[in-house]
Amino acid sequence: MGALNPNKTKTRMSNSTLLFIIAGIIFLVMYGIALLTFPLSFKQFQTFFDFFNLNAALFIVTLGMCIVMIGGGIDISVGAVCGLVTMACAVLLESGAGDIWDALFLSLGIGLAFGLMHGYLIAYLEIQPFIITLAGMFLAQGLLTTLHREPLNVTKPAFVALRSVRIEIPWLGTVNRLGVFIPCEIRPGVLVVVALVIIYAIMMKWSRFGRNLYSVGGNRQSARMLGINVKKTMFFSYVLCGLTAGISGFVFLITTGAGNIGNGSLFEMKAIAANVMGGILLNGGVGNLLGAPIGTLTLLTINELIRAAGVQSNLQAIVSGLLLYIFIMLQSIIMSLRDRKNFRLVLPSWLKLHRPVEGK
Amino acid sequence: MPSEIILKMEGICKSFPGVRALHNVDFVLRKGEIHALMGENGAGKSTLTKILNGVYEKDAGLIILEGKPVHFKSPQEAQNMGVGTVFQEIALCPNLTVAENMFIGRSRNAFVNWRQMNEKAAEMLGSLGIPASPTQELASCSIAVQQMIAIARAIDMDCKILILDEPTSSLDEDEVQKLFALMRELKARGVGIIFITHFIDQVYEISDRITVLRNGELIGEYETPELPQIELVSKMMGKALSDVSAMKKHEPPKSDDRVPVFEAKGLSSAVGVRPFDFSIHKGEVNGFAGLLGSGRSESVRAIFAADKVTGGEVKINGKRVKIKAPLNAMKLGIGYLPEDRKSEGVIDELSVRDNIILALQVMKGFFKPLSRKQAEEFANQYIKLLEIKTPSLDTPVKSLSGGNQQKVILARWLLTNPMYLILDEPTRGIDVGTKVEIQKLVLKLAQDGMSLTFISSEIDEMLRVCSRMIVMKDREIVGELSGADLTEQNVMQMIAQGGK
Amino acid sequence: MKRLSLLLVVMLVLSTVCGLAIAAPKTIKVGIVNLPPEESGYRQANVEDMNQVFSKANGYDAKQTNTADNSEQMAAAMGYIRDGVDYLLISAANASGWDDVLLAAKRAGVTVILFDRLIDTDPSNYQAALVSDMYYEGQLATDWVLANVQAPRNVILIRGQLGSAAEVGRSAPLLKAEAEGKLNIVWDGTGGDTWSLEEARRVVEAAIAAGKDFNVIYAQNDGMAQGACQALEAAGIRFGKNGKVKIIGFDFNRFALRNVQAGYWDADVQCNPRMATQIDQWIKSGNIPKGIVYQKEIILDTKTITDDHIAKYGINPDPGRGVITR
Amino acid sequence: MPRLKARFDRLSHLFLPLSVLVILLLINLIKGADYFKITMVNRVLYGNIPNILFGASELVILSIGMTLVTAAARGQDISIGESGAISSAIFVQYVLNAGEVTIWTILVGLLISCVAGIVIGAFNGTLVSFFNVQPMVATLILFLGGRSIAFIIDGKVSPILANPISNQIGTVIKGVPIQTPIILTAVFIVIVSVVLKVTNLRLYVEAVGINPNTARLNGINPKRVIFLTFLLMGICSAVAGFIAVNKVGRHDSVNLLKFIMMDAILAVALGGNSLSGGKFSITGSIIGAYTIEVLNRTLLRLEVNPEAIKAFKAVFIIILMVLASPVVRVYAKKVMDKAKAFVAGKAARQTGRLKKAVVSITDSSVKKEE
Repeated sequence: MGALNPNKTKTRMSNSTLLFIIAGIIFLVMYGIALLTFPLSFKQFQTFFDFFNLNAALFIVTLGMCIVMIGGGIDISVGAVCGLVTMACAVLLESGAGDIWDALFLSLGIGLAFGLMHGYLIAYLEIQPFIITLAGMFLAQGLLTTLHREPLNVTKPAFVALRSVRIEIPWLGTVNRLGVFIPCEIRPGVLVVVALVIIYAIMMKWSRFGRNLYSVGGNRQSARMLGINVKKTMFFSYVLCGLTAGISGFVFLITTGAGNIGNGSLFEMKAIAANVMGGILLNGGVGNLLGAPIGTLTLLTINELIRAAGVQSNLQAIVSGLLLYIFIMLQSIIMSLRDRKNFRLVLPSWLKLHRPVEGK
Repeated sequence: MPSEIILKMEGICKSFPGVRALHNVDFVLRKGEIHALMGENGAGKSTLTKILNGVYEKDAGLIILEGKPVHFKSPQEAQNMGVGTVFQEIALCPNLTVAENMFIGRSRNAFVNWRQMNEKAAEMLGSLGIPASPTQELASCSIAVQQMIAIARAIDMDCKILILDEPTSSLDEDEVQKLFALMRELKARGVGIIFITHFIDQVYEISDRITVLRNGELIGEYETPELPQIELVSKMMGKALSDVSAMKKHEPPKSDDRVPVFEAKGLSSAVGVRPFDFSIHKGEVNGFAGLLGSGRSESVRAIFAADKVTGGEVKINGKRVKIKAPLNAMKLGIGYLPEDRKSEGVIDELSVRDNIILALQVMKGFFKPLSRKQAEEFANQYIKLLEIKTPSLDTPVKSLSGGNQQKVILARWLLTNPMYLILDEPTRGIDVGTKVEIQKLVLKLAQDGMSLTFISSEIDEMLRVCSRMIVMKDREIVGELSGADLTEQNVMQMIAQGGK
Repeated sequence: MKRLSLLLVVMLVLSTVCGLAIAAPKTIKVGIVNLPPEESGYRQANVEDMNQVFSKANGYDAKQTNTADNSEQMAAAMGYIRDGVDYLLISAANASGWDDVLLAAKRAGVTVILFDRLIDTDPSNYQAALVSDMYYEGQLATDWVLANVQAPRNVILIRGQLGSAAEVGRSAPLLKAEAEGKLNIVWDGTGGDTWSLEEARRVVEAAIAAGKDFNVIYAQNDGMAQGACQALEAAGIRFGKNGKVKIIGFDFNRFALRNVQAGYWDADVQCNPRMATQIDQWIKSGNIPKGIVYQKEIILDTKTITDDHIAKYGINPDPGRGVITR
Repeated sequence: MPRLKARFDRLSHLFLPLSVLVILLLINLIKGADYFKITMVNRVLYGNIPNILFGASELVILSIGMTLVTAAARGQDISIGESGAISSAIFVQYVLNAGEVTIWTILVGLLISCVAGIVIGAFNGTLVSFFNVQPMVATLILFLGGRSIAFIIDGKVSPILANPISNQIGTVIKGVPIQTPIILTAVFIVIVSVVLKVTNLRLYVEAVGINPNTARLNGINPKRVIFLTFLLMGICSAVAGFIAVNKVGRHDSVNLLKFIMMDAILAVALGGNSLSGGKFSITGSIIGAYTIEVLNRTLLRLEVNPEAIKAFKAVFIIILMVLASPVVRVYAKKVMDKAKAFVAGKAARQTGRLKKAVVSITDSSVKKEE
């Protein structure tokens, strides 16, 4: 018995870390299986890059959503705001009233305006976030249709030039069916994603705001007692999310080059699902920001898997729901095993280094 | 030692809907003194300190800090002005690390220097002897350690005024002494400390001055050595306390030959208590003694199946029964008043009435609700019986004081008329008057034939009511004392030596 | 470990169940990007038609991705291009933003054929487009109103999802006619994003409550026309063949055609979902036209409708002759 | 007097939803004084009010279930529309395959669809209660896949429910002057209130929603209670789906009850309920649901441009929620108190305070500021 005492128990892994690791492993395993099952599609590096290329806006929206979710809130207006921004910028650019910089400022401005509105109403007037951001969603959709309801391609040469920028990786690539070698390419939106991931990850880990947000998300009452300005922290989390949605709108525009009413539709649901798969809980206070891109990748891999497998049309939505179900169950089972403190029993006995000492 | 006044509060008033918490209270704190704030539950101690540290806003009055009138709108402002607080209910964030909990909300820097923070935290934890690592998630620490961390945080804040609201209620003797050493050191540095506790001995051990509140009003300020204990208690309660000492110890009827009311063999639960045997007879009051974390709460929780029971055999009146969930236990006539009132006892937003009838209602079943009239009758009956102070039956229980909340839970279990009632720390955080009332009630119930288990951190309290004491150490029963052997000396010895 | 292997097994099972088709030689590889069948009855007919025609038996190795999300559609299209399909068939959720995908297809030598919905891009970016001309449909309906309703023609317009191709196309001729003074739009409402029957009903109820005088209801799909009729019926306003108010719907649901046949409604405009056969012929014959090809579409009213029409052109189940779907 | 006050106390939580509803009705009255006019059309009551009651019937039923789920599970079920679509698809299939349609066919069909609703509720409930998944995430699964399931049950078409009985359920039964969905909704509300009366549902749900730990130690199984609320939600969505499909006369798995969860959640919030669980008021939610219906119709009545209709709806919701927000209410109370004190004058300062105390006791719904 005495021999046991000096063994200081190892510091227990935090929930955030554990969930993040689960998310990472799920993604890697799934991608591995995808590689084995559908090499035709997944073996091409471009497939991976295209996740980012084509869905940069979704990645960005997910980051913003991740921040409010860590703060214990929710923002379901992000998709609509993203859509509104694409249309507003498209109208601005097509009408010739502004150049690309104006469009960028406009997108930041719209995002900021929504963020400020949500933040103020939620943090300072203590209205339930779901309802306010639902109203924000309606507002953005309404403004969009009021602004312009038909699809609008941006044809401004300067913009088309920006949109066509590609970063090519000549040593990676594939030969296509015509026998032409096509190098992998990365679009400018991806750089924005990478930059934002780095900035936000640093912010959540090292900045005072980020840590305060974790504290607010974990327990609002305690955070207040600890001398954190809870309202201000919540306010900024929504402002940041709105701003991020604005950025995502701009990135969406430089990805597709057009304003559409359908742009960004249901992004909020996808962002929530992606974050949950990335180990960020809706309750708040738990999650690693890097889980957001991981979760998004998982979501996109599911889509690509369904496409590559050629799932029957009527089953596609069911299969993606089913896969989501499996991931959620996995997460939940691992977490509950850990709470029951016999998490280690999951390991087969031969993996254990020594048997636990019985009695004294 | 008349030193300069650091804080002056004048004419403080505060009311909540339906309750007048403070009325015209003055309070003075000097530099380098430990000032005990005393009073019954609901006397307004916590409210007063919460006004001082910015959690509540006062309705009227004046706060003068170092000669300047101040008005705190948030705990943050108060912290910045040098008012640090350790709250009664631990106010830390369980999802952050230990180090973060010690430093969050304090720095004005835009960024966190983790290495420096962890180093400083490690140093602090080391010097206070707190068994936690800075990088550990707070949720993985025990309640006592969390409490120590909260104190460490407040101490480190370089404050001029430190408010300790019941810091010792979940600490054991050793830890209390460590805390006192710290308090003395801070005092020497010139910090003014406001100390709130229900342990009168501790007040006399450490404090310089005492302010007594009663029913939200100021009774007076006294030098500690000049105020005899008995007088303090009577000032707090507003009546002479002759009956405290007059309480007689209750002797159970000789009962060795009869079948016990409750009997357990090899009982164990999922939270890691070693399998134990236990039995109790009709009309008996027994106790589980042991240090915090010795497994005393876990044991009684296993009896009630509050944690998942993993093994053992249970007999009630000699008949084998299965207790898998609290509802089974309740239906077999067992009641359980949990240790943690806030998170396991009350349902804070529900009304006093609903809280009182809850257990009875659940036992009656989902399809048999009490009529409103019946419910009100029951509730009123126990409000009267236990003298629960509440504005109305419909008041949410969270707006009652701690002691009254505890009485509400007690009423809930008495209403179910159990044959065996487990009380885990029923007197924690409760003023002396109510404590005595509860002790008397326990003895009366036993006389009426109820069996009770009574757990308390205060051994003398247990000695007063229990006729038999089970001693625990390291999650294991190490011995049992009764009759003439049951003395404080013996209990202490048994806890220290672990058996024999 | 157990969970992981479980996941593995599930994945494998799923992939096999869902018909992993390794490309067999000599089959024509086709990637179809379409909207989800759950979008509407029209879409279901369209999706099923595609699946039936582009089958293994017919010499195709086809996969279809169904999603209403533009970015997911693009991702799927890029996936098919990477897979090296021979033909890429696209029915786009949103009409713009496809330039990059089309260019990538061109670069990879994939023949792109648009169906059902046109994409707003340079026609050189795709080979052919077989689409329903929504504007033409709107024109058919507007002309019918002008020919069959005596002035003053007071119209209630019930739009579909604002900004969708169908809404824009079907609204334009009517709005044009109003601008030319040929008719009045007395009430302009929408069934919202879901082309909702209930919302259409509310619109008409509001118009009635506001005391508007109207004699035409121009609902941009059959469901909304149905909602409008329910509102009229509850208000005791006579409509249909012998009534004051004329009802026009779109899409050729069989129940709608039966309603027209019974004189309960007045007219319905076709929107043909069956394009696969035509595209199949193009591909098989190797003679794919260049540019936009509009499908021929018709309008049927109480005078012109026959059982043959209903059997041949209708979509969704047939309630049977004489059965009115309220 | 105290009894009266107590009753008033109990009703004070309805102040918010009622005031919002009244504001909207006032706007409508200003627009046209004939707003409340009811006439007889074909021996059936017709007018704005019957239209509102008719239009909101499904939403009312769903918001009842949503209130329970919100209170116990501290989260929302976003799959209610899908669940309604699936259970009504099963109802339609049963009726279509049953041969001759009698009232019994319909009733058995309703029963079967309720069972289907319960099964769906059990699926969601299992995830939420036994696997600790947050409700919104758990129900996201069916939200994604539910309509496809309904669609497959439908045989990939939208079947038509053209029989006289369904017709009467969707419109009016001959000789009854009120539309049947309104009657069904009323019956459902009565059943719910009876259930609340003869069971401990409210106490259990509130206890679990506020403090599951305590609830467990008092013999309530929180998991089972949460599970139960999802089952009830399943029944609610099955009934709502039943009414909706009979109204429409077709099973359109795509659009049936689409996006109605947003309105249902909004109804719960407008009813003065907290979306994070705990105490609940079903009456509030019902009023909230009717408020939303009135709001939708108000926008039409004001002849808002269809392009801008959503934006206007948003503005309305924001204004209503701001008016209802705790901060504004506390502030308004302070202003009221000051005004009262001013009126009372300096001489009667003492009595003024007394009044203040009375007011503060009365308005117990204003939470203690913490």
